[in-house]
Amino acid sequence: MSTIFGIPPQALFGQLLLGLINGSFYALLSLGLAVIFGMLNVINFAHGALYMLGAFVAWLLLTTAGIGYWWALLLAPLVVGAFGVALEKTLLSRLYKLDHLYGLLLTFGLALIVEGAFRHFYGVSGQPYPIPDLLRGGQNLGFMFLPNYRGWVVVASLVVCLATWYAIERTKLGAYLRAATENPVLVQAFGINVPLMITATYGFGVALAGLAGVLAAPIYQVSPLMGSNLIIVVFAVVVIGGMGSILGAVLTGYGLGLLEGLTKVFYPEASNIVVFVIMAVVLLIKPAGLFGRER
Amino acid sequence: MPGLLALAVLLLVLIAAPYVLYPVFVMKVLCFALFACAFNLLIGFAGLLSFGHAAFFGGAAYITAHTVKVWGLPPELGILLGTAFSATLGLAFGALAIRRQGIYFAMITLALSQMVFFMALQLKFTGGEDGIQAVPRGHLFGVIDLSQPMAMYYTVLAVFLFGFVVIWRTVHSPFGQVLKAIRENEPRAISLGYRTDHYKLMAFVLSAALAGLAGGTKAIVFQLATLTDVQWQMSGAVVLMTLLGGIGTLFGPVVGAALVVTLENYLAASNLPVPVVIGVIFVACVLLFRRGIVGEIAARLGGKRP
Amino acid sequence: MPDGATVRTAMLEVSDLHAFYGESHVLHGVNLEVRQGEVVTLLGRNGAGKTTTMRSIMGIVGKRTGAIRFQGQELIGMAPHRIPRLGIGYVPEERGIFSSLNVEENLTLPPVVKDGGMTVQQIHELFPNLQGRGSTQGTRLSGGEQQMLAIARILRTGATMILLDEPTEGLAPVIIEQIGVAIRKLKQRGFTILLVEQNFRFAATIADRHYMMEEGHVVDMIPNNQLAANMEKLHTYLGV
Amino acid sequence: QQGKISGDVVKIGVLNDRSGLYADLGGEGSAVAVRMAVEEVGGKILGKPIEVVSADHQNKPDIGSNLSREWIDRDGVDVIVDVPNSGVALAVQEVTREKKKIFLMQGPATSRLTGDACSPTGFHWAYDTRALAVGTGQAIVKEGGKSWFFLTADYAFGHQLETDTAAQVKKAGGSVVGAVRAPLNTADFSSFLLQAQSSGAQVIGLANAGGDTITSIKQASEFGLTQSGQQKLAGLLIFLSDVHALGLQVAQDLVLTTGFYWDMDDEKRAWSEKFKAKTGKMPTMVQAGSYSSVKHYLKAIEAAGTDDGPTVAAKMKEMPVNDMFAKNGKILPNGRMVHDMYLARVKKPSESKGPWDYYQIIRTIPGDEAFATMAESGCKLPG
Amino acid sequence: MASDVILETRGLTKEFRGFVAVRDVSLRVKRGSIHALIGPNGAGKTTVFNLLTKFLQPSNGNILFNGRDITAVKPADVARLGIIRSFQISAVFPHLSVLENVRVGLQRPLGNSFHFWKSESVLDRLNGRAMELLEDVGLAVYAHLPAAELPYGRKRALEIATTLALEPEMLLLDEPMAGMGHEDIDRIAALIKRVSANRTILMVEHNLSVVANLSDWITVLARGEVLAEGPYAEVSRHPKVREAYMGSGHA
Ligand SMILES: Nc1ncnc2c1ncn2[C@@H]1O[C@H](COP(=O)(O)OP(=O)(O)OP(=O)(O)O)[C@@H](O)[C@H]1O
Ligand SMILES: Nc1ncnc2c1ncn2[C@@H]1O[C@H](COP(=O)(O)OP(=O)(O)OP(=O)(O)O)[C@@H](O)[C@H]1O
Ligand SMILES: [Mg+2]
Ligand SMILES: [Mg+2]
Repeated sequence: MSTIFGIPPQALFGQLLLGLINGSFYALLSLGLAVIFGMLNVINFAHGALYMLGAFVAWLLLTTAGIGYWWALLLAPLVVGAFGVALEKTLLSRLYKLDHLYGLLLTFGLALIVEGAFRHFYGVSGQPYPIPDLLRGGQNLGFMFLPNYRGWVVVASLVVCLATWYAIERTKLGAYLRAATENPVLVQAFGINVPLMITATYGFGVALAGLAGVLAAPIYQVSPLMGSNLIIVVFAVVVIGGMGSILGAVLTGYGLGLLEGLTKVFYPEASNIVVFVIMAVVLLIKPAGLFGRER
Repeated sequence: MPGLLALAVLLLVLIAAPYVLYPVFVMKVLCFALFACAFNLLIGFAGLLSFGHAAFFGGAAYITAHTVKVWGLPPELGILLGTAFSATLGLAFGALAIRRQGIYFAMITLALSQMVFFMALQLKFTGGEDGIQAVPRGHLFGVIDLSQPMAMYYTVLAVFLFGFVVIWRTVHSPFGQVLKAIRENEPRAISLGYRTDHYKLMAFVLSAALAGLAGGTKAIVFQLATLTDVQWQMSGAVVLMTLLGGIGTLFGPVVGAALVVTLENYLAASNLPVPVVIGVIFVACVLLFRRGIVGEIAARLGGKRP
Repeated sequence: MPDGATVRTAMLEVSDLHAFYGESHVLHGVNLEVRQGEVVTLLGRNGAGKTTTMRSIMGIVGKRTGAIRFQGQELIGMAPHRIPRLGIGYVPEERGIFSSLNVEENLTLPPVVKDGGMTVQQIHELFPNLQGRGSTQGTRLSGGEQQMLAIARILRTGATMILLDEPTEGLAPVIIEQIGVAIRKLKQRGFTILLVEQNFRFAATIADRHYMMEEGHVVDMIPNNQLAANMEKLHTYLGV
Repeated sequence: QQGKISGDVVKIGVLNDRSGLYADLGGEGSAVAVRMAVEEVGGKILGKPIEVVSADHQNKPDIGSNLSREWIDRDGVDVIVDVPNSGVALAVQEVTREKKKIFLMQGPATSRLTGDACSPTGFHWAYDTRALAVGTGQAIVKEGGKSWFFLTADYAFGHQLETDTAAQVKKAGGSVVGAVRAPLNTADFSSFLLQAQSSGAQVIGLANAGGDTITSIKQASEFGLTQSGQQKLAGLLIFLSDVHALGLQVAQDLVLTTGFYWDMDDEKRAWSEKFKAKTGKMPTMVQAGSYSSVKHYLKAIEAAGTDDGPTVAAKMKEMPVNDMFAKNGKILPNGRMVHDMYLARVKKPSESKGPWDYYQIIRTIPGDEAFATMAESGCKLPG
Repeated sequence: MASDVILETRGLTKEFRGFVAVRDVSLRVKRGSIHALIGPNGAGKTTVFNLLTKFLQPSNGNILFNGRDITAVKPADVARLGIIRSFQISAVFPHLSVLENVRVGLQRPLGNSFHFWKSESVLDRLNGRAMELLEDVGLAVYAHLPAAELPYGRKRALEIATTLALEPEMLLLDEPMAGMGHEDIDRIAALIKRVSANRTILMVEHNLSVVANLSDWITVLARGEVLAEGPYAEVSRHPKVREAYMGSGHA
């Protein structure tokens, strides 16, 4: 059998496909981060915690109310979004006039609280969440066994990412969002309800994290720590992609998922740091990130 | 000079502290205070928020622990090597990170330090999850036996004071003045002929080196170096200390470090969830008293920054 | 009262307006009136409170008291984003071009609030500099081009009352002339304009009346046709 | 020395992870188990009261060493119990060695604690990496699982577990066909599992711990690794709490080694039910071990008539361990408590009669086989 | 090197993604003169400034300063050679005091700016000179106010003082009068006249009376190209200049 760098091509395809699945999560999360950053100029450190919250809400719905996956897919993002709206209204909105770093610090504190609270009540070993019946089993693709659920994750995230990208870049909304980031007072003076828009955006970005959480629940353990480990990688993804570009966030998310997948085959020991190495290289060559704009 | 007065008071308190408080505890406070002061040099006076300072603190701890334990170097040399390592690392990270500002800078430093974390986890000499344990304290300059608690204590105090004075001097130096100008308006500073990247990098390296000094010293005090020191939570902790005490004040980080360390000790023995309490304090600081304790006091007294 | 003033209804009435930035009290009881179809200027030295008056009308200063009535509706207490929807357009002093938007996005950003605004084509005729620059980042335009863009985007919205804060700052003489022409055209089409100007000579060519501001008060009002007779006063007010 | 209790109170400090990854396998449960032991002796020993304090080391070695130092120096703590996380345990071992206090380890895994890092007053009770390797490695080969592939957490602990187990596998006549090193805290193991799957090995050994183990087991089930029946998962470090978290649907047929299971005999059942009444959960081997070790410790004080560390340690090593946890357990000079270990298979949901009915014990591994001898251990203490 | 041309550009060109902002501009600025650069909005004046100070990299062409080719020199180093600019939108250090703002300028030539081990009191000897400069621009009374609290026009004056602090051989002023009231305009115009005694000034300005009064030589840019050059009287009669820039109102 012919090989590519000593790896059978089929194994390689398998790994690439798996990378794409991971990339789906990166893309969804960095998309949410990018939307929030674009609008509020806040690096939402709590993003990982809210992703975790999404998974937990799904789990709680299932275990306490018997509400299954498909409803959770709708309800959990709504709950997380509502929580985000509350956070924005009560806490974040007080910081807009200050240095953006305070937003980062505030959300960092929030992340600690949310994660800590769940740790306190549910421990860290995590809770099991079953794969929905409809998506059990998998397809034998010849080169690998693809669980149906993973296939669904790729499709769902692609659809959501594209829809969001379209809504933001191809409609007026995106221009409002970007303009309001820069000069909310003036945009207000053009007749746009900026506070509402900011709140809605934060709620939406956070709901995306919640959605990613629900999608992740059946794959990973529903654990209070699931977000904090992921979030730093997603930060790196966002730096590589370059802030201010929705499409950049999405494409980089998928791209890095793929690259990481390859690393796991060729040099697994480095798969944890490959994203950071790429980040360093990108910064050297293009300080603004691959799709970013120098400001 | 209210600043000098405050320094004198601080000095007296610290000289007397080990007779009243548990010396190991005070040493821990001192190490973190120095770490926080080093961090504050960057955020408070150059406007750069590093979210990856654990890399310098913990990196130096590993180097010091390794050189002292495995190579058998005397403690002072071990700490020096740790500091040098952090300064070098600071040079590399700084050169990358200062290409961006603000939040980007924070995220880049965070990501780079995460790289150091994974290296520490995977490299052989760091001992992975176990860390480097049972590091001998040894004899300072071959004479002073550091296994004596008081000898160790006053050594740590001396290291702390050295670091603190360096920072004090830096802030109120011609260099510090340019740093402030750059923080305020970088293009203008450039147009006046300042090569701003060099200044920022210099500040970054200084800060990294001092953080390394703190980390190396801590490795000798606790006789170990572990992943805790390089984790991103450590970077978060130092931000909290500085924020709590007062960003951009000289004494703030010291006060903040003392508070956070006390709190962690106290919480460890209670049933309260530690991260939640720390998180609440974080949020409260950001929302309610951004100037931090020392900053707030200084503002109340109506004076300038101490 | 000057010509025809009484027949036309008051479009905007400001009475006893006080405004604050935090602790500092900036406007101390401003009174003025702009009638339908008029061009009125606010003149005064740096810091007299002209910009603050405009920002008060738009509802974007910290705190304000008194009364601001637009076509009979009270604006104080109204949510800031609703004020422009009544048909008031604002061109800020600092231009407020968005760097994250390109020229076209900047131009089409403010929502159309009334029919009868200018089309993009008409705007390009008015400001040829903007033609073909649609994809340039907004703040990459030259200072003067940014000023044109700031005016242009309001003309698109169909706002019937336009507040222009120092529209000629940083513009080349030819362009200033063009803007004068444009304002006159707008006036013919029935727009009402409140204008802040340092460039007194320019103001004199287009305005119906001039309000003089000093230290947060309106201290005088001079109809344009009585300017010549009042040069003395103007000297003391403006140092011209 | 006779009849002397320092500070007129015996203070037991339960130091463990109360909020992190190891909170479920030890945590407050260990403290409860210790209190049960204290209650059984009436809360008093040699006429002096026994006190239990507990604290969270947050998995940070420096916090752990600091806390234990303070406990001993300022609060007069006489013995430290549990301390999961090998890194923290190694740090605490240094402190207790220096201060000559008893250290009863349950949670930590590394056999270094009775090897190169052994201490005259340190006791390693419930299990260690060597016992796990022997149990799972040798026993499974004997059960027919000949060819192995390791999924290893890429750090010292994982490497050690892999090397130890591989050695046992080979010793028992099996073979190792490959291994892949996954970084710690990997969120997605699918690539590695794919490699394991295509290796064709009969047994996939999970040389990892905590969250990594849980995630890898869960995803193995998702990718249908075990359903085919050709491959078997062997968890090298798995606790009852992990299986509980995973659920039987996912964990079924997993093979693992444990030092304790509640449903093995009446004595264990009775104690465990009492424990469950207090905590709502069945005990893990760590929690049961905490109970057992404190029980033994108190007995030794009684016998020695003092709570002086080295004296009590010597006494403890003299006496056999006999309680619901261990029968005829003996303690080696290096502090290793030698007792039987068990190879268990996780039941299928259909086999389980209800909550906590998780394991089927398929083999008993005699203590002498499971644990290293004093000579093998590498401990430099006088034996 | 005492040639009478201090700054020269040859075929300077700047292209932004297909849009040519500056095309083949050759300037010669005479030592000791006040040279005005005027032109309609978007003509490329600020871009030329950015090119001269290297805030932008030219697409084509060369820049010579005192006969030396500085086309490849970095911005901070251009400043070190003695070309200091002011910005079209005022640029001060907002939270430093007015005095400290000027000192930032005075400090650089001391060469101690990296000395983190020295006390900042070594800078106190600059205070006298700083106050003189503030006196010149009428800001002495505000010396200890944070720069942020100055009204706009005064910030511009402060910027000029900071610029002068470096004793630049050549000053580039981008619309120094924009946004100033009448009195301030007169003061700054007088100041510019005064400081021009021993240095060269290149200035962009739309206020034609200022240009007419101050400048020795004028270059008119339009659409990135040089349209005309000469003294004011001559340039202002140029029909193309009138059409492109001055309009009918100015004679
Ligand atoms: N954000 C602010 N905070 C505090 N004070 C302010 C603020 N903005 C303006 N002021 C003060 O309010 C007063 C009036 O300012 P305003 O901008 O209305 O003046 P103006 O007449 O428009 O002047 P100019 O001709 O310079 O534009 C000034 O004294 C100014 O210093
Ligand atoms: N970075 C850039 N990207 C694209 N176009 C640019 C950029 N910078 C400047 N331009 C364009 O180059 C032209 C010249 O701009 P410049 O700022 O030099 O004009 P100016 O002569 O200073 O005008 P003003 O008097 O209005 O300030 C303008 O049309 C502007 O839009
Ligand atoms: Mg104004
Ligand atoms: Mg310009």
